[in-house]
Amino acid sequence: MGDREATRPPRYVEAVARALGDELAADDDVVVLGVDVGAAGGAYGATRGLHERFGPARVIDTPIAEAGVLGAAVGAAMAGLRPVVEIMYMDFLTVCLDPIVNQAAKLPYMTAGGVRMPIVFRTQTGGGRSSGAQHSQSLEAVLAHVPGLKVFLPGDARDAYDLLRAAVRDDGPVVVVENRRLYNRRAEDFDSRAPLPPGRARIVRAGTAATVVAWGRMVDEVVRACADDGPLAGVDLELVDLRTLVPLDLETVVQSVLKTGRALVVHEAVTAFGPGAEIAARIDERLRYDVEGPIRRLGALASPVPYAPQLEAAVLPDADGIAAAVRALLEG
Amino acid sequence: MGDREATRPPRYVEAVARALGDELAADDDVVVLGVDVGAAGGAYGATRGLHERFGPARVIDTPIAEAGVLGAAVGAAMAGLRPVVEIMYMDFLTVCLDPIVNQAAKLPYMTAGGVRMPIVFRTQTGGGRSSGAQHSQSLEAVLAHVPGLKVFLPGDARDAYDLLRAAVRDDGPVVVVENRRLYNRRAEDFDSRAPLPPGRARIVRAGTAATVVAWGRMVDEVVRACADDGPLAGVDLELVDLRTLVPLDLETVVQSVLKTGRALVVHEAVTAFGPGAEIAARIDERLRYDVEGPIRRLGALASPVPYAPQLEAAVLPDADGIAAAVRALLEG
Amino acid sequence: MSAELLADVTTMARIRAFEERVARAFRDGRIPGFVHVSIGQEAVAAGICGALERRDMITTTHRGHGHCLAKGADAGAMMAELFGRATGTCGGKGGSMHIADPSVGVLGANGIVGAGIPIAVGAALAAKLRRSGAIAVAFAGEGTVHSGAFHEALTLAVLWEAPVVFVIENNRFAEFTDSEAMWRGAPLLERALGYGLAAAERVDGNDAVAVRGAAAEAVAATRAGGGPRLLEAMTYRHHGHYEGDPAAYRDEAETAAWLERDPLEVARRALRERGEEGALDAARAAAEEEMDAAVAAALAAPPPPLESALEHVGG
Amino acid sequence: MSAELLADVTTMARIRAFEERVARAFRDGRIPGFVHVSIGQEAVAAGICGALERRDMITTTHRGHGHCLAKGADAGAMMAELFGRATGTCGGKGGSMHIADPSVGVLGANGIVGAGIPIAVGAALAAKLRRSGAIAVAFAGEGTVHSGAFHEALTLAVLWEAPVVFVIENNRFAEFTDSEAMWRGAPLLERALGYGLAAAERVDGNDAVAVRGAAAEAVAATRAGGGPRLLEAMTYRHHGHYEGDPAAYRDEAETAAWLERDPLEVARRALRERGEEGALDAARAAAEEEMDAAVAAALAAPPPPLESALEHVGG
Ligand SMILES: Cc1ncc(C[n+]2csc(CCOP(=O)(O)OP(=O)(O)O)c2C)c(N)n1
Ligand SMILES: Cc1ncc(C[n+]2csc(CCOP(=O)(O)OP(=O)(O)O)c2C)c(N)n1
Ligand SMILES: [Mg+2]
Ligand SMILES: [Mg+2]
Repeated sequence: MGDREATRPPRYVEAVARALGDELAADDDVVVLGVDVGAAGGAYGATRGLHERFGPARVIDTPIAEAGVLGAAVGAAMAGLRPVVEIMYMDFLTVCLDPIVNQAAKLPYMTAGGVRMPIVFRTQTGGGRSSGAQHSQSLEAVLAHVPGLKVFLPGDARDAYDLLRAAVRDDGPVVVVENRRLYNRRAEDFDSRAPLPPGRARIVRAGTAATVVAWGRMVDEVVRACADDGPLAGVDLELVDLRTLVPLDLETVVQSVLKTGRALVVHEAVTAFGPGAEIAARIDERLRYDVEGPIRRLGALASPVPYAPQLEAAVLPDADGIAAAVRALLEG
Repeated sequence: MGDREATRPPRYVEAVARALGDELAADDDVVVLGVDVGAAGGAYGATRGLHERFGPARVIDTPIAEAGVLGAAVGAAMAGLRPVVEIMYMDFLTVCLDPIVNQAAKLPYMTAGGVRMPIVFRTQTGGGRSSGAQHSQSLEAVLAHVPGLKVFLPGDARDAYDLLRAAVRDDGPVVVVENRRLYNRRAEDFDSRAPLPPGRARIVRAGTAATVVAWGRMVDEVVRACADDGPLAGVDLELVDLRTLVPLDLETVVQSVLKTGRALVVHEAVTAFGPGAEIAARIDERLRYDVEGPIRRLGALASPVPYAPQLEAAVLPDADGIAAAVRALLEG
Repeated sequence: MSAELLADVTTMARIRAFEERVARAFRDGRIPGFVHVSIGQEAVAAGICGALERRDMITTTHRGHGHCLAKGADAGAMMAELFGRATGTCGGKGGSMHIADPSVGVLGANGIVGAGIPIAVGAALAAKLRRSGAIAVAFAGEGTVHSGAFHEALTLAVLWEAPVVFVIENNRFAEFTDSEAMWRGAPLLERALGYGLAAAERVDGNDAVAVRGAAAEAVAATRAGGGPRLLEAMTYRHHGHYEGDPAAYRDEAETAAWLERDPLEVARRALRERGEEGALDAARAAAEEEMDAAVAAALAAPPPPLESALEHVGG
Repeated sequence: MSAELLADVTTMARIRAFEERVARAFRDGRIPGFVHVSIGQEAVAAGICGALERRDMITTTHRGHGHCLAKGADAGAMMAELFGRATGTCGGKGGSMHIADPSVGVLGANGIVGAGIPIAVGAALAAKLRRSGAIAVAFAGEGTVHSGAFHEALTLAVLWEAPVVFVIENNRFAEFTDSEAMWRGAPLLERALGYGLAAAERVDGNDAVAVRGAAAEAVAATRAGGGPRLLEAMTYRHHGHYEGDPAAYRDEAETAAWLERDPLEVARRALRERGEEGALDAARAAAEEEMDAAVAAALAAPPPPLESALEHVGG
């Protein structure tokens, strides 16, 4: 701890808090709202220290009334604030979807640009720890399907910081989907890596054998699979971290697949009608006559997320599942 | 009117009311709930006559409190009723998604079959009539992405009747998505056509040039495009009405595409991250090395649905747009 | 007082003339989609918005034309919007249910029942935090109070001491349902006070003088930091829920009684007492002219350019 | 009365012993996920569910173990569920937050705050329409009353005259937030009556005798067709929000005072007055044994078969 700790790059969750702190400091119109984001510093510490630093008028603890809070945030955004509102678990979108989907996403359009909508919906997902069926869903496909919403899914601390700051600066609505299983991770290159804007994918690992497209925690699972002691050690994969689903950097994906000739999209969301279908279909639409190899998807199986660790592991993708899918891809 | 009217096959909306009436008559546990489903007979007449016939205890007018009503319907289903609850417009799912997604879809699973969930969520969509951005959305992809939900989308009066009855008989949760622009249409073969179960697609039109996969009102648009005076007159299309997205009859689609060599999925939902992506990806996964031709999608453009008729027509797919897409498909 | 009454009469006359033309144009197939007009409820819009300043903000409902006009939206641009023209307040992309004019504080009508209420609370919170001096008004129908949105919005408004006034237009019906049939328990005012609102008052929504009086008081108190409050305005819509609804679910005698109390006629009596009866006819005549011109301009206006369909997606 | 007290003491002792083992097993890494225990709140579960019949139904919350046990769920199967075993009440697929046993009327815990309340209303409606004679109880925390779900559920219950009793366990905190800090306006009971509930009563939630008395009355009245009603049980959780939460946000003196009023100790005093003090120690000893066996059985039970992961999807 102490000095050592202070000079280490921040953990993902600290990067979130830092981004919020920097935005709150830079712009009086930024406010943070949500259940327990204030004095408690957030259920996972993502707002730690902000309440003390910026006070209860700007870092606002709310009752458990998410639909109302999000609706109010929409109104506040139209009236000049830049609210960052937290939905504690992505699963809770079901109780507060209207302000996101029917209001924030549509009002700038329905008013032909008459209103700005500088609002950020922060939420987090992260299966694999027996959180149960109502605390484990990855619902980014639902959001990406709604025109007017941007969807950011930072896969490490660096992106957690950069994408959140970009989201707060955006004059339109952005949903930022964090991953609680990354909250304690540090990006060792936090200080050296150049920030990338939203809409730009990142080649995490260059390779020629096949392209894997991922985001969020699955980026990390692929990296683990490719590690020297991982099940894909020695396989020359190219790994693309999409970082944002909307806007979507299809070009980087396409260039990669042109090079490798095959593609696998990996996500924690359910495969069926999931986000990977769009990526796969877009790749095929662009490259049907240019690449030979298969385009495949790996996501969660079609069940609610079960509680028991063995069952959950059977349902969610992980490094081993990725390895198996990649091998099938290389053979296919 | 009179005799003539009585012997004609029912309109789509009458087929809905008939299915509900038949189920209410057959089983005392069936109840119908929703805003204005009672004395008023529904905003579009889909429950006309039921209140008089079965009384206010079984055809229940509710306040505008959809989340509560749907939650109550979930409880009622667990306690022995078979509720059919109406969400007046599909867009309103945003205010009542939790009972569908986190409760009804998951409770049978979370209890390992300990509860039955015989519940039907009836709703309707139907763009193209300047209903505005909050009354025009086709959100079936959102539902189909949630394991545990079945999703039925009847494309004509015959299916409106058959699929709704099947939904009420189902011991799991089913969302039935009607289309208000079909409500006045009759299926002339209503009495002669054999009922098909859910999970079985229907070949509406056999052909060899290309496969078009559709559901809901888009089936009708394709038929119109193929009519003698339509923009695709003379093109030998095969048209597959999926009828239900969950369960999905991929086999019928695959057999058709094997035959025709190319496929277009058409839907009223937004293309991006839409339901067509899943169908397209599944076709490619199954047939990548078996068919040469392209697999394409046609859905709504990526904007909220605009109000002005010209803009709305520019955004939503229609017979002309389908014709253009089919021509591109045949050339591709 | 007289200046205010004259202003409100002018507003009411304008709303009436506007709505009558909307209803006619809809019947004639010139306005697409569906429209909900506020004929019979003009005094609420006029009295409430009359008490507001330009910087103040409102959110309204599917039945929002009157509120928008009263708050200062341009009638010509509104009419053009309903006709789906490029010159509309929303460039033809919003329509009746999404009509808005943020430049005069109209944050939008809404197609989702209840959705506007928390939006107004948030706008009020922003005004408070930014010390703009503005307040917000949330218009909602009586059918809306059972929704979670109403409950959560009132809870937050009180907790945040947000400068917002909730105006419940009680026109007795929610679509085709008699709202009395859905009501149990204590009356709205009592419940509203239970949330900790500073005040809750019922007012004759067909009497512009009464509405304006209550509104002026509520707005001033709220602006002065007195906390959020609620007004329940008792009124009636002369037409059906939407144009085309024959409203057969209503009692004819009741409707007749309410027509007797047409807010314009109530205003006439008030003007008469002040010896200014002529003002109403003058206002109506002027409004007829203004709204005829609005219709003509809308008819003459071009449709939105096709490329606008993909503009302003997400901001 | 004495038989009931003895029954409730037995229930409380069982809940305490169950929860203590859950907390320990979680600390030891034998229970995955997160768990919210109800230590300190046992009298509410015992008194309420003690007044229910087997056919009656309950919905509960993330803090639901006690309610389930009190309603008759098997402790062994529950423990196995928390351990994620095949023999669990939900075959290991639900877990703590979704524990359920429909065979004894437990329609489920819930991970979504507020979601269980309308579910109970609907279960009650079904009981009424099917004339089963059953009633339903919705358990919820005080932090839940601001949610739209609470508002809509109460509205529907009254409208439908559904035989449901709402039990609000007021343990002062919602996660890390003092619920007083989020409260404005009238107290809960007053607001509840505003919805038209037949009755609303506050009860000492740490006194099993008081809870049972109020519950018996409420349940009987509701079953007799007297309409829905609400009980607010004042209580306190001894542990943090979830296991692992040090609960540093609480006042130590307050916590100490509540520990003094541990429901088991309150029950001891009541037993003593009746000359039956020994019953508590006997109950606790029996419970320790029962729950040790439950843990042992859970530990010995197999994990769920992998194929069960794809069973029961959608019914
Ligand atoms: C969430 C939601 N549910 C239902 C509807 C359909 N709907 C539109 S207006 C309306 C009635 C509203 O009644 P009230 O609030 O009294 O307003 P009024 O029409 O009387 O002005 C309903 C049910 C909707 N638009 N949104
Ligand atoms: C819709 C929703 N919002 C937030 C949460 C996170 N959460 C879980 S428990 C809880 C506090 C509940 O407080 P209370 O109702 O008083 O119950 P208690 O924990 O005190 O028993 C919160 C905010 C949730 N599970 N669901
Ligand atoms: Mg009304
Ligand atoms: Mg609590």
